[in-house]
Amino acid sequence: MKYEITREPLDLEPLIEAVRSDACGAIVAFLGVVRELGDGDQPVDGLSYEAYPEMALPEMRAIGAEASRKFGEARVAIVHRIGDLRLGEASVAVAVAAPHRGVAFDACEYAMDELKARVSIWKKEHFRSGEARWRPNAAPGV
Amino acid sequence: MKYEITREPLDLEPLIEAVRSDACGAIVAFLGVVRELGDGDQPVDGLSYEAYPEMALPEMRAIGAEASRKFGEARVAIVHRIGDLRLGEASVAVAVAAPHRGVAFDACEYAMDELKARVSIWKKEHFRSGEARWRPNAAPGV
Amino acid sequence: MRVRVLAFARIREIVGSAERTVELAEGGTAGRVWDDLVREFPQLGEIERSTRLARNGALVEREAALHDGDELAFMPPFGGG
Amino acid sequence: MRVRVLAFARIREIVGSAERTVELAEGGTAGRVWDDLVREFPQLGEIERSTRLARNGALVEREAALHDGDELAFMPPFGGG
Repeated sequence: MKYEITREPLDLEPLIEAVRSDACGAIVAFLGVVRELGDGDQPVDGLSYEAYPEMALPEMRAIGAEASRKFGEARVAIVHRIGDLRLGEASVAVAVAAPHRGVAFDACEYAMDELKARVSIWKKEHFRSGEARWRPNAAPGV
Repeated sequence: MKYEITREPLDLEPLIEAVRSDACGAIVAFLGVVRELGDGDQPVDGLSYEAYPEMALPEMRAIGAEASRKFGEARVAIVHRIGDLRLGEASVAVAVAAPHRGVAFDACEYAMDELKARVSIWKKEHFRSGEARWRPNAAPGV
Repeated sequence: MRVRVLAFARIREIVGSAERTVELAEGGTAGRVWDDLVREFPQLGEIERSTRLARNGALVEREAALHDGDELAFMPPFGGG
Repeated sequence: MRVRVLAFARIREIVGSAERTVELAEGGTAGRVWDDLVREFPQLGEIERSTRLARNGALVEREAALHDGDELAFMPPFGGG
């Protein structure tokens, strides 16, 4: 439906518009947001994201198509932001529309799990202390 | 955080603003939307919702508090629209913020399941044929 | 004593109004008010089994005692969401 | 033959640039290019086990053969989301 890697702040509305249809009674949206305590539990000022878009975008599309196939009729949109993000800003937005809510929740969660495992995007944590560190995602199931 | 029954069109943004916090890295939002084929698989023109707000609102708050307790630190907002809704319009919006996404998805799905089972709101389906019918929610697990 | 009776959705449509005030003798129960209503609107009999009763905003059984000024609601199965 | 080499995240920082072009003999593999890079930047040795290789946008093993004009990417574990 809509797959993008962008340097601009994320907006959920256009994603929801991209997935909605008369057949869909449920829309589930996910926003990943920069939080104060990063994965490492050291106070974070911001994050920076870097992507290999030529590889990341096709993978995002593949994940959306899989989610659609696995969770019948789900319509999926995924946008990831790159560049420097401050506390509270959204790094990723996923929207899923489906006839029923169970399917929409499952497809949205699936898309996020797969995105973290398979999409060629990297995150650097900038700590309040001034230090910085590349932070890989935890292995699936951890 | 924010619990309302309203006759106005629903907007996700203020709900997301109501639940976000520096400690939360994940926001999950749900929109229930009027779809063409209602639960009864007859083409629907629109729905009308009716509430007993003095009973529904405290129950919505209770569900939010339970979700927060069960799924550690989740912040929950629930708004339900009543009155006449056309195809594509949203009847209910739920937003959940939590430190991690698993918790946010679980809390949002929990809130919707409980809302359907416990909140004193009723829905009438208006079919394209001109007929209309009050439509109860399916029993949990059906 | 006087009790305010609220009817919702299908029940409201059968009864023809969302709200009425009823007089009943001390010691009256929620079930008693419902039975009177079914007598007046026999069509309610069809949905009796699925109807829920609430007194002052909390679900109660038919046996629940009423007091002057109580608000009693008759509710079909919920359909929110 | 000539191959375009892309380095990301920590690898990019160690190498000091996001992109370079390398010359290598016919029959060269992805692993061969990586080994040359580790020789030039020994710090890469620490993260060798977790580094993934992609040829023209698809993950490949070290043994993958390269062809003139290929794009070869060296990638640390992903951190998107």
